[in-house]
This record gives sequence, C-alpha cells and structure tokens, in this order.
Amino acid sequence: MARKSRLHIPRPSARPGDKPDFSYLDLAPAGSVDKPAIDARTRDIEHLSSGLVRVLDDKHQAVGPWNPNIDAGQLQIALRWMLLNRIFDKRMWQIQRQGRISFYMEAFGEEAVSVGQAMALRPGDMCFPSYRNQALFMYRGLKLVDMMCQCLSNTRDMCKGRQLPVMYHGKAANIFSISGNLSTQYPHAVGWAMASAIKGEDHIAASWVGDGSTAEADFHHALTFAAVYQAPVILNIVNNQWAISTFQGFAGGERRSFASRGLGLGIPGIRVDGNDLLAIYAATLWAADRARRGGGPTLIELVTYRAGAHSTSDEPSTYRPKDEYKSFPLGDPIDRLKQHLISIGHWSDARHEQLEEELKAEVLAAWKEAQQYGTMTEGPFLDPASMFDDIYAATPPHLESQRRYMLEIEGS
Amino acid sequence: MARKSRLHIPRPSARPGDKPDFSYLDLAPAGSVDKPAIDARTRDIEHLSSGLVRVLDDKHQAVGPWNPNIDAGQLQIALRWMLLNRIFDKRMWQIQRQGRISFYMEAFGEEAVSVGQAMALRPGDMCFPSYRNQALFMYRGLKLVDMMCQCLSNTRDMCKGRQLPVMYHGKAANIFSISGNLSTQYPHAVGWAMASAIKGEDHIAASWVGDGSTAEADFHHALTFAAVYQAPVILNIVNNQWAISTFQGFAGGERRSFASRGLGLGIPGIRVDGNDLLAIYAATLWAADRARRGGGPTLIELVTYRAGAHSTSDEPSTYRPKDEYKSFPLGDPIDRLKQHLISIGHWSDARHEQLEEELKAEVLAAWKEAQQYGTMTEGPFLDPASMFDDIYAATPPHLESQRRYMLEIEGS
Amino acid sequence: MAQMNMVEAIRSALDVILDKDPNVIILGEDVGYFGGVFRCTDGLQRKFGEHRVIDAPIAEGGIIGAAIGMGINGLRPVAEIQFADYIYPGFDQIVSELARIRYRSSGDFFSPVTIRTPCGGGIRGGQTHSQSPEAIFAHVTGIRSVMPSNPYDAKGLLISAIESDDPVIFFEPKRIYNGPFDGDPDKPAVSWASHPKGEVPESYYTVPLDRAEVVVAGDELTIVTYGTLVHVAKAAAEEVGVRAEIIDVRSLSPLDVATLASSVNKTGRCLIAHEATRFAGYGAELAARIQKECFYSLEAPISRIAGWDTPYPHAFEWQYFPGKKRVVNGIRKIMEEG
Amino acid sequence: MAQMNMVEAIRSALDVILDKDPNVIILGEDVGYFGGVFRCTDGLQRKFGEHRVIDAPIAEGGIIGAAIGMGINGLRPVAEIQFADYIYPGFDQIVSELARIRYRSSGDFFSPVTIRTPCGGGIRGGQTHSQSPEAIFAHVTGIRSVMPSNPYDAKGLLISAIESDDPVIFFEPKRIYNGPFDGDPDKPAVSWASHPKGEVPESYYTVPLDRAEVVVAGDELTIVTYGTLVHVAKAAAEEVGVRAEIIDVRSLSPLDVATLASSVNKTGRCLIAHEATRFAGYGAELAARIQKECFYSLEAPISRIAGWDTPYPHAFEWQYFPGKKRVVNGIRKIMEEG
Ligand SMILES: Cc1ncc(C[n+]2csc(CCOP(=O)(O)OP(=O)(O)O)c2C)c(N)n1
Ligand SMILES: Cc1ncc(C[n+]2csc(CCOP(=O)(O)OP(=O)(O)O)c2C)c(N)n1
Ligand SMILES: [Mg+2]
Ligand SMILES: [Mg+2]
Repeated sequence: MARKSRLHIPRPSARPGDKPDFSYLDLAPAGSVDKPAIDARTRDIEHLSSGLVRVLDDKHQAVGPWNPNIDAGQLQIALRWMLLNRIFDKRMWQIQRQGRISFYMEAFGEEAVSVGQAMALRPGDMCFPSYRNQALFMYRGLKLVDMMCQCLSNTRDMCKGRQLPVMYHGKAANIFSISGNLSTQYPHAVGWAMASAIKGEDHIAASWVGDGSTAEADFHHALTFAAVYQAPVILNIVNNQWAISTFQGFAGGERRSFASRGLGLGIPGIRVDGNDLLAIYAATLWAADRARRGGGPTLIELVTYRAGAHSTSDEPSTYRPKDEYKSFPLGDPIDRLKQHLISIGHWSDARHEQLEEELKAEVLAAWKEAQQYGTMTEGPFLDPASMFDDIYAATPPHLESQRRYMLEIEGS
Repeated sequence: MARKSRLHIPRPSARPGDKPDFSYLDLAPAGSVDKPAIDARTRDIEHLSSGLVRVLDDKHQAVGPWNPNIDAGQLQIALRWMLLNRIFDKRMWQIQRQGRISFYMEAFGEEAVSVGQAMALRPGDMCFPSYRNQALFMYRGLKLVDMMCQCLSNTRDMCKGRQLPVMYHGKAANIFSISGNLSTQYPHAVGWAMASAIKGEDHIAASWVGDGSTAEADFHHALTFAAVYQAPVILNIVNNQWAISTFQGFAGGERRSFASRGLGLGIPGIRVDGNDLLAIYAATLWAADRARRGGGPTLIELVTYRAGAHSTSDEPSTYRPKDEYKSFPLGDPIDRLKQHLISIGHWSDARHEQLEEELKAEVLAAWKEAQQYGTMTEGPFLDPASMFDDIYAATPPHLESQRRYMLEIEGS
Repeated sequence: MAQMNMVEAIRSALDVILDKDPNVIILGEDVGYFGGVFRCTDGLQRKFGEHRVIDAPIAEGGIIGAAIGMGINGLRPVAEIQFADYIYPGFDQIVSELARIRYRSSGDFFSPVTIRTPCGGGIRGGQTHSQSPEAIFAHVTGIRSVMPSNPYDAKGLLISAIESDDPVIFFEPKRIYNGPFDGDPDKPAVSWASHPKGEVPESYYTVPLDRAEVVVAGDELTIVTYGTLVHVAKAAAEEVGVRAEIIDVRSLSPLDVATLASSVNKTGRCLIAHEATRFAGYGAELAARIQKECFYSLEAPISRIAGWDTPYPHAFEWQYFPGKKRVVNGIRKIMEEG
Repeated sequence: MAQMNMVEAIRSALDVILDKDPNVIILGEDVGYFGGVFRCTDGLQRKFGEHRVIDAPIAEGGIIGAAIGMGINGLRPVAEIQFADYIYPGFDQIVSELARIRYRSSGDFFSPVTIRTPCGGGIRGGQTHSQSPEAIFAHVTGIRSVMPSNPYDAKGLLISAIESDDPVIFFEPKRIYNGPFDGDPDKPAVSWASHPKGEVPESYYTVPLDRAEVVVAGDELTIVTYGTLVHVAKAAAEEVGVRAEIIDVRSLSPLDVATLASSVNKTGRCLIAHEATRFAGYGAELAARIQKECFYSLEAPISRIAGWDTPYPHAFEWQYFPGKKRVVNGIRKIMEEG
C-alpha cells in the first residue's frame, strides 16, 4: 500500500524483555471513594465507575467508608478459602502437567474475587460463573473431591465425562453450569433475575466474565435487558488485564474503565480493587442490597491480574514480561489479607504456614480419594453408554439405536 | 403466582386515547450547548451526550456556537431535498395503498436527518444506511425513477427484483446496500472505515440505525471495534421514539440518552435536535472532521419522531395516541427550516407552494417513466432466469441446472 | 369445537397454557401491548398482564438468552422471533446453550424454552422475510424442531412444545396462517373454515411431538412433506390422479422414521417436498434415511422438490416457490421411472 | 518442495498471499503478536506488520462484520475464528450479510472474506472445542465451504479461497494439523513427512475450489468422505482388503457431483463417512444426491458413518469419533448387502 496505515492498534505497555509498566492503571488511595446510599440515583454515582474502591491501604489497614468491618474470624475464613483455591489450583496444574487430567485453568492472583463475592451473596442467590470462579464452588459447599472427579471425567464426575475439566456446576449450591463459550452466561443471569422478580422473590443473580469477554454480543444483551427491566442482578467484569495473549486494550479498555460500560444504559458501575477482599465484599454487598430492594443491576469491575498462564495450553512468557505480575501495583490478594490480619493481631506467619500445610493435606487427601473413582487411564470407567443420556428429557429412539450400535461395535 | 411481580416494565407516556406527553424528553434551548474543539479529549466532552445541540430557536433564528452559518442558497437546497423526500414518500405510500408496490416505508418527520448529514459528508465517504435514509440516496444523485424501479422490482430495478421495496443501494453514490436485518450495517461501516485507515486514505464511513436497533449485538460489535481501532466512522442513532409498537424505553432509553451509549468505551456522543437541519449539519461536520483527522469515532443521536406508521404493514393508532406527532416538542423539520428561511428573508409561503408543485410534478413524471419499465402486473417483466445470477461470482453448475429446470417448468 | 385459522389456533394454545400454568410467560418483539406483528399474541397481555406477556428489546440473542435464564429459574418461557430470518442473532444461544444445558450438567439444569417463529415465503416478503431455516436446527442435537401444517396441529403441537421439558423450535409457515394454500397464487384465497383441521377445540389438548401423520392414504407413491407443501402436495397428487400417500412430518427432529419407512416400503416410490432450499436441506436427511430403510422396495430414485438454491427473490416469489406445477412434474417423473 | 505439516502449509499460504496481494489482511483473536492458538499465523505479524495481521476483540460477530466492511472497501480479509464451535456468534453476519451482499445488490457490492476455522475433535477438547458444523454452512447459498485433508491441499485451497471473490468458510480439521490420523488414538503419532501430500511447494500455487479428488482408485465400493475421515477410510479399506475408491470431497459447497456419481456408478456401492453428527448432517446431502444420480447402479443402500447424534463428550472421545472400527464395520456390512 502506498500510504501509511492510520489505524490505531492498541499496544500493551510491555512485551517480553521489557520492564513491566502499569502506569496506565488509574489508581486511587484506599478510602478515597465515597459510599453512596443504595438508593442513590445512577446519575449521581457515575464517579464510582472511574474511581477505585479500596479498603486495605498500603499499610494493610482497613480504611474509609467502604470498610465493611467484618470480624477477624470471618476474615480468617476468607483467607482459608483463598488459600485453598490457590493450593488446589497448584496441585491440579501439576496433575495436568503429569498428564493425569487433560486440561486445567487456575485463578492464580484472582482468588479474592470469588471468595469476597461469595461471602456477600445469600445462598438463595444464583451464580452464573466463568471458568475462573472455582472458589465460588468451594465456598458454596462443593467437595474438593467432586471437583477433582469432574476434572478427571471419572465415575463420580458431576458432568458424566461430557465437559472439559473446570466446567463445574452445582445444582444444590445454586451455581449454573460453566460453558466453554465466553459470555453466554451473562444473559442467563439476567433472565434468571427477571424470573425472580416476576415471581416476586428476593433472590438475585450474579454473573462473571473476563475483560476480554466484554466484547461478545451477550455482554451487550445482558446489559440491555438488565437495564430495561431493572433486573436484580450483579454483573461482574474480572479485569485481569489479559485475554489469552491480548491485553485489555483489545477489549476497549484503553480509554475508559470497564465499570463504566453500562453508564449509557443507566447501569451504575463500581470499579473495585480486585485484590482487596474487603473492598470486593463491601462493593458486592452494596450492589446486592441495591438489587434486592428493587434498585436494579450494578456492574462491578474487579481490577486484578492474571498471574498465571491462561490455561495449561498457554505460555504467557511469549507475549508479556515473564514476572509482570510481581510488579502489579495492587499486589497479591492472599498476601494482602494475610498482612492485614497480622497487622490487626489476628494472624501470624506461623499460623499461615500451618494453614497451608493443612490445606495441602486436605487437597492431597481429596486427590487420593478422587482417583479411586477412576482416572484417565485406570478404572473404574464411566459407562460410555451414558453418552446418549440427557440430550433430551427422555432418550428418543434414534439415540437408543445409536447407543445399541455403539455398544455392539465397542464390544466387538 | 402468589407474590406480586417486581419486574420493571417500561411504559410509554401515552397510549391511544391518552393525551400525548413528551415531558420525558430532556430538552434544552437552542444555543445552550458549547462546541468543543475537534481534538478535545473524550472525557472533557461527555456532556455533549446529555445536552441537546440545537441551532434553530423557537423564533426560527439560528443561534449559538453550533450555528454553521450556511448561506441561504444552500439552505434552500436542503429544504428542497427534504420536501422531495416527503413528497416522494407520500406518493409511494399512495402507490402501495393502490396495490401497485408490495410494501413501503417513509421517513415522514425525519427528513432532516438524511439531508443534513448528507450535506456534511464528502462524496468519497461511504454510507451504510438503514431503511429510512431515502434522502441520502436522493442527495447523492440516485434518480427518483431508479428508486421507484427498485420499489417496483421491474426491469430497471437496481436489485433485479431480489429485494423488498426501499432496500436501495448506490455503488457510484457510495451508499451500501440496505439489509432487511437490523443493525448489520453498523459493523460494516466500522470495517470499511478501518480499511480506509489501513490504506491511509482519509475517507470516512457513516452508518445509521434506529433507537430500537441499538439493542442488537451488531451495535455493540460496531462500537467496540470502532473504539479499539479508533476507526474514522460516524455512528448515528436515529431516535424517533418508536420501534414498531415499542417506545424507546424498550431499547434502554428510560435512564440515559442513546448518545451516551459509547461513553464507557471512550466514544464521544452528541445528542442533536433531529428536526433541526442546521444542528444536524453542524454536529455531523464536527464528527466528520474529527474522524478525518484521526480522532476516531463519534456517536450521534438524532432526536426526532416517527410521524408516520412504521411501514405500510403497520397501524400506529393501535399503540400510541393518534396525532402524537403534532405534540412533539421539536416540531416538524421541514416546517422549521422553511420558517427560518422566511424569517431571514430568503423564502416565502408562495415560493414554498410553488416548490411543492414542482416537486410533485417531478415525482409524478418519474412515476410515469418508472412504470414504463414494468409494474407488478404489466410488463415488461424481469427475466426470472436472472434469479440464479449473482449468488456466486460465477454461477456454479448446480444453479445452472436449476435455472434450466425452472425455465422448462415455467415454459410448460 | 370452533373454527380457527392458524393464528387463532396458536393464540388459543397460548391462552390455554398461560391460564393453566402460571410459570408460562411470553417474551418477544411487539408481542405485548400490540399483540405481535402477525397477531398471534393479540389480547394476551390485556388478559394476563404485562409481566407475563412481555415486550422485548430488539435483540433476538438477548431474547433467547434471557428466556434460557428464566427457564433455569423455573419459568416456561415462550419466545417469539418475529421472522425466522431473524433467528440467526440468537443462533449461538440456541446451539451452544439451549441445546446443551441438560447434557453438560448431566440433567441437573435444563431450560424448557419454546421458540416460536414464522417461516416460509409467499407473502411478498423478499429474501429477508421468507426463509425456512429448519435444516440447520434439525442438525442440532438437544433441541426439537416442529412445523405444523394446520390449525388443529398447530395448537396441539404448540401446547406439547411448551409443556415439554425439551427446548423446541416451533416453525409457523406464515403463508398458511389464514388458510390452506395449494401453491397457486392466482386462485382466490381459501379459508381454514373449509378444512377439517380448521376445527379446533377451544380447550386444552395436545398432539404428540414425535409422530408424523399420514394425511392422505395411498399406495402408488409416498410424498413426504411438511408445512405449506402438505397442501401443495395434496393438490398436485389430485391433479395427476395418482394414489399418493401423503405424510406430514410435523416433528422434524427427532423424526418419526417408522411412519415414513412403512409407507415407502408399501408404495415403492418417494417424493420429498419442502419450501427451503434443497442443498443440504432437511429433505436430504429424509432421502438419505428413506433410501437406507427402504432400498429394496424402491422402484425409482427418491426425488426432492424444494426451493431453488437461491435467496427468496421478491419479484420471483412464484417462480421460486415449489408450487403445484413443480410437484406435479415431480410426481409424473417419478411415476414414469423404474 | 518442502515438508510441511498442515499448520505450516496454512501459514505458508498466508505468507505467500500476504506477500503477493497488499490488500490481504488477517484479523482474529490472538492471531497477531502471539501467532494464533494453533500457531497458524506465527511470525506473520512480525513480517507484515500489525496493520496487516491484526489482533481482534473477542467477538466473532464483530470480527466477521468488520471483515465484511473491509472487504467492501477493497481489502481481502482472512478472518480466523479460534474454534469452529465459536463461529455461531458470527452466524447472522455470515448468513444474512456475507452470503447475500452480491445477490441483493445485483453484483454491485461483494465482500471476498475468507473465514478460517479449526474444526473436529480428537484433541480432548470436549463438547465446545470439537464440533464440525459444516452442514449448516453448506445449506447457506452464496458462500463456499471447503475442508482440506492434507497439507498440500490446505495450502492450495486456502490460496484459492482467499483469491476467490466469493466468501469461503475454510474448515481446518485440527486433529490432522500435525499428521495424518487413521482413527486409532493408541498408535504412535504419524507425521506428515510420511505422506506424499506432506510435500508442499514453498511458493504460490492453487488447488481448484470445486473439484473432489479421488485419493485411492478402486472398483468394489466408493467411500465418499473429507477431512480427518479420509485417512480413517483409507486405513479401514486396507484392513478389510476391499478395493475401495476413496473420494475426498474437499469442496463441500458447491459440490463436485460428477466425480462422486461416476465413481458410484462404477462401483455400485457407496459409504459416506464424516465426523460431524449424522442427523441432517452433510452426509445426508451426499446420500440423497448419490442415490438420485446412481439409483440404477446401486447394489446396496448407501450407508453413512458419522459422529453419534450427541455432543462430543470429553471422556468418550474415541467412542464418539467414527474411527476405524466403525468404518470397517460399515464397509463389511455394505459389502455383504445386496
Ligand atoms: C465464544 C468464544 N470465543 C473464543 C473463545 C476462546 N477463548 C477462551 S478463553 C479466551 C480469553 C478470555 O479472556 P477474558 O474474558 O479476559 O477472561 P480470562 O481468561 O482473562 O479470565 C478466549 C479467546 C471461547 N472460549 N469462546
Ligand atoms: C434482526 C431483525 N429483527 C427484527 C426485525 C423486524 N423489525 C423491522 S423494523 C423493526 C423496528 C426497528 O425500530 P428502530 O430501530 O427504532 O427503527 P425505526 O423503524 O424506528 O426507524 C423491527 C423489530 C428485523 N428487520 N431484523
Ligand atoms: Mg482477562
Ligand atoms: Mg425507532
């Protein structure tokens, strides 16, 4: 082409070899954002979408109007779930590397999101998660062994061998089935919330997508329907800066925060320090109260960092500085909560180490048990005949006959 | 259901039998909105999306910073196109009622949009219209007779009988082919603009959708891609308050303006009096300059009113007050420009009437000519064999053989 | 019993089921206050309220996505897509979600959404208001696809669809909303009053979702068809004077193979007719399956009469539509073969 | 000539065409800096710049919509959809726009977009990374659908696709990216180096978009297949010891009927094999058409071997995949019939 391209191509602040640079992130000191009443008019609280709600300050103290004043015992429990999430992930990652499960995705660096938000919701509230919300399942009572069995596609797999690892669901826990297709759960959450309102119930729904996933059509559908019908729903965007190899600028994050995506529809947005469990809890509770009292949807952006690889199929050092996460200005969520608890005299390095050991043992025990229900190479195996179930409420004749034929062939 | 539904259902301000009520419309006096420099930062001009850019005041004077100071001769030309549009529409509507074309859609009440925006664009800029932009085609040189032939699906139909009436296109005029599917043209405009930037050209693209159509996925796709790549494109939302039977609240218009839909992506929005030709021209020129100089996309909301039925298949008195349009606070675009010209001494009722007669004659002459190329019942007819052309660049064997078979059958 | 046209029968089905099951809701563009562009929901919002018959934003993907979420929360949503030509923006939610939820969650979750959508041409709708996309839905396992050809079936099948715990795509051939149509646009319009299946009970009843119906018995030829073409086939067979057995498939997926196969095994000849384009159309599955089941009975190759593999052109609607002439021709050819 | 696997052949095609035609651009998720999750665009952004090999937002509908607009403005966009399972959000833009623009504008506008997308299972991708949705695209007139089965064809067909003024959906069976695969997952992996079609010229060449290829000549049976199943069919025929003529369809739509028909008219028997689900799958069109063209030559019913009509389950990949056992069984049955 003769002339030079004038197209703007977003560029991340650093590539492999470069010094990490997070200067693009709008930060704000803890406590600097006001906390409006839950019945505030959307127009009056637009600034929440560009500020940054933080409770834990640089000295690990909980400060400001969003401080939820949770007691230390609860915080210890939160820390435990976050740590469990991380230890579980590390173990499963290893297991995948050993070739014993086919695939895995970790929540490394983002553990505060699922734990903080789970704490703020009620059991009757319905969750529509993405694939990095494993701690939601843990917090809501799924057993580790059952999650492992899912990853193993074994005889106790809740998905009967049909889904990739990490695509959990929890009927009793009120957590919807994870889809491989990005963002599709967002309008489901809105529809679920609409149904709750139609039935006159006060359960709300919550859903999660990544920064990259906001570009999908279903993000727009969900926001539109949520705004039009003022559905009681919390729509969360986990902005971990990356979508596989593309940074958040490719999802339109170069100019305004993701929290502000709903403003044009009148949906209030809150931008939250996604590595600050207290801030996450407080913001989610605020949005949940608002929804429950008929105030409609809230969009929450959780500013965090995907510290690990996208999945076991990914190698992030090929597209971003190797240890970029160590420079992330919002730190590590587990470490920050730990330091806070220590600083208020309710935790210690020793107790932390001890907890770690306990959790490792718990995870290991679960893994031992899980394997008894079968692995990819060792029985017992799921019955392949079950592949034809659950496609329809009752299996129709053509699938029954394919099942018979499959058994015949496999038996031959 | 035991409990009462808590779902919010949008309700228009008036239904048949009610007194029209436009108090929901945020208005602002002409001249009250400032005109920023085209290189202003998006953050500094967000207020343009909630204000209302108006030039013609209640006394028909052109006032304020957005006054484009066009000379009267040009305004007379604009008036002529608007009037032509209206007269053309009325005639074609009648013709449909007589059963001589199968369908029609008019731009009644919205004529200033296409004319004002066409005036502000350059011939090399590419337009991706909706089905209410007929004046764009007229302004850019399509002959009335050719537009009529399209509506007739006759031997001179630019679409060779394949499209519904009003689904025009203009290759030489740089206007893309209208689709029956709402909003699909929006990402095309963005892609076209991206290509223009890639080629280093300074042509821009413009596209139009209705208020209702903003709910479609392609609206979101277009905004996202436009924001990410800062595409040189003007994205217009013609908010005529209605989408068939549903008012703009069902597209999420109850809380914020449509112009503000892109703010969360950093796309500036301008809310414009859509019945004020001068304001439309000025705002479009501003956005076009901005795009041409590398400033990226602008979203323009044109606040107007669909004075007529949705289409010839619609009967609006079943869902809104019969003469609601007469109460629309922004008046009638043709009447306002006419009064302005009169007030500045460059027009008169007599000249207006004379122009109307001239245009009626022009339209009638075109209609007489158009019929010579065939009508729905009288020949000459298009050759049905042409139905198999243009599906692929070269017609493949299976279509050739279907064509032969069709001719055989039809001949039998 | 009452006389109903297809629009009335569909409205009656919705009325009956809204009344019977408080969890049924209707969601769609213009379905509420206005009553739908084809009037299928006329009066229902007035009767059941705006929280059960809900006007929706113009976003087919959003309508289906939200309906799925409602279904997960215990409602039984009936979504209307204004024209089948506009169902594609919702395709991902149908294929990736609606059809898969039960399977991927091992039955723990499901969403019993019914999607009603008018299809087919013959109303001068041009290429974007005339499509018959049933084949692409039939290929998607986990959903049912249904297309009635008369008011009685329309009501009974629609009630079955809504009550089914499976998702159903319910295609309504809009050319026959007001009367059966034999494919000749020059004839005066016929009303459903003249057709036995225009007699429709006003109360609740169902027609099963997995049974084809033999609408005319015969022994010389089997015509397998559905939707508008059922009526065209009847007229064509009469014109030729052949004793054709005419089968209305009705439920396209899952398919009632037995009824088809036993007929073709008896007649030895099979003509398939539909309005959709031919290439990789639904008729391909019918032909593939029938030749497999009835190979040794077939006296002539199975033929397909279908829409040409072109978009549906506004001007050439009647040259495009596989009308009586084409079916007659198809019948004659197949009777001469073998 | 060089040895290339399919990924390398595809990359080479893109390299050659980016170099030859300045209007070609690539757009897709992770295709730029990273080089694509399957590495098909690796190194191309470095070589041609970030304005020609462009990372895209995660919005398949947006990618296709924007690509169409670029095509209207004279570019020749190659869009990558990361997995065929994720093409559905772009379905409306493909069906309602890409396939229709030339027609509805009487040829005044067209957009020569090529959409590349990896399809098929066998990589433990579970139900959302394994689909073969070619049938639903084959049903859409106005687009071409192509699926190569080896590196040589992949490069030549991809260059033809990009140079074609018609839109093309280019399916890449990802199980054979790295080597031919006969359907037995327990055997050691085979590389393309051992296959004659792993020899690929480094420079420009094309393979025509409308020709099926007879990959093995034979006279006892015709196996019509494409993609991964070409290799399975070969192995199965060898195992049975039947002199099968194996035809690689390659261009699914428009279809080269003549090559298929003349083979079946010669052999009298026909087996169709594909990985996609069977019901209303692409094999249905093949069977319907072949029985029509070859009725009087057929000694046995045409059989289809296909994926079961279930989603593609993660745990039962190899019970789902129509592997050698199933094809062998199909061959034996069809040879015993008649
Ligand atoms: C519809 C669809 N398109 C593409 C993909 C492939 N894909 C899986 S994850 C991913 C990146 C998502 O990034 P983001 O939304 O930021 O979530 P994160 O992984 O960072 O948590 C992509 C492109 C997919 N799963 N679904
Ligand atoms: C994808 C799609 N869905 C639905 C329709 C049917 N339809 C045609 S026009 C229309 C209303 C559009 O309203 P709006 O966008 O406000 O434009 P206006 O008619 O007011 O100019 C609808 C629902 C369509 N053409 N395409
Ligand atoms: Mg991310
Ligand atoms: Mg409108």
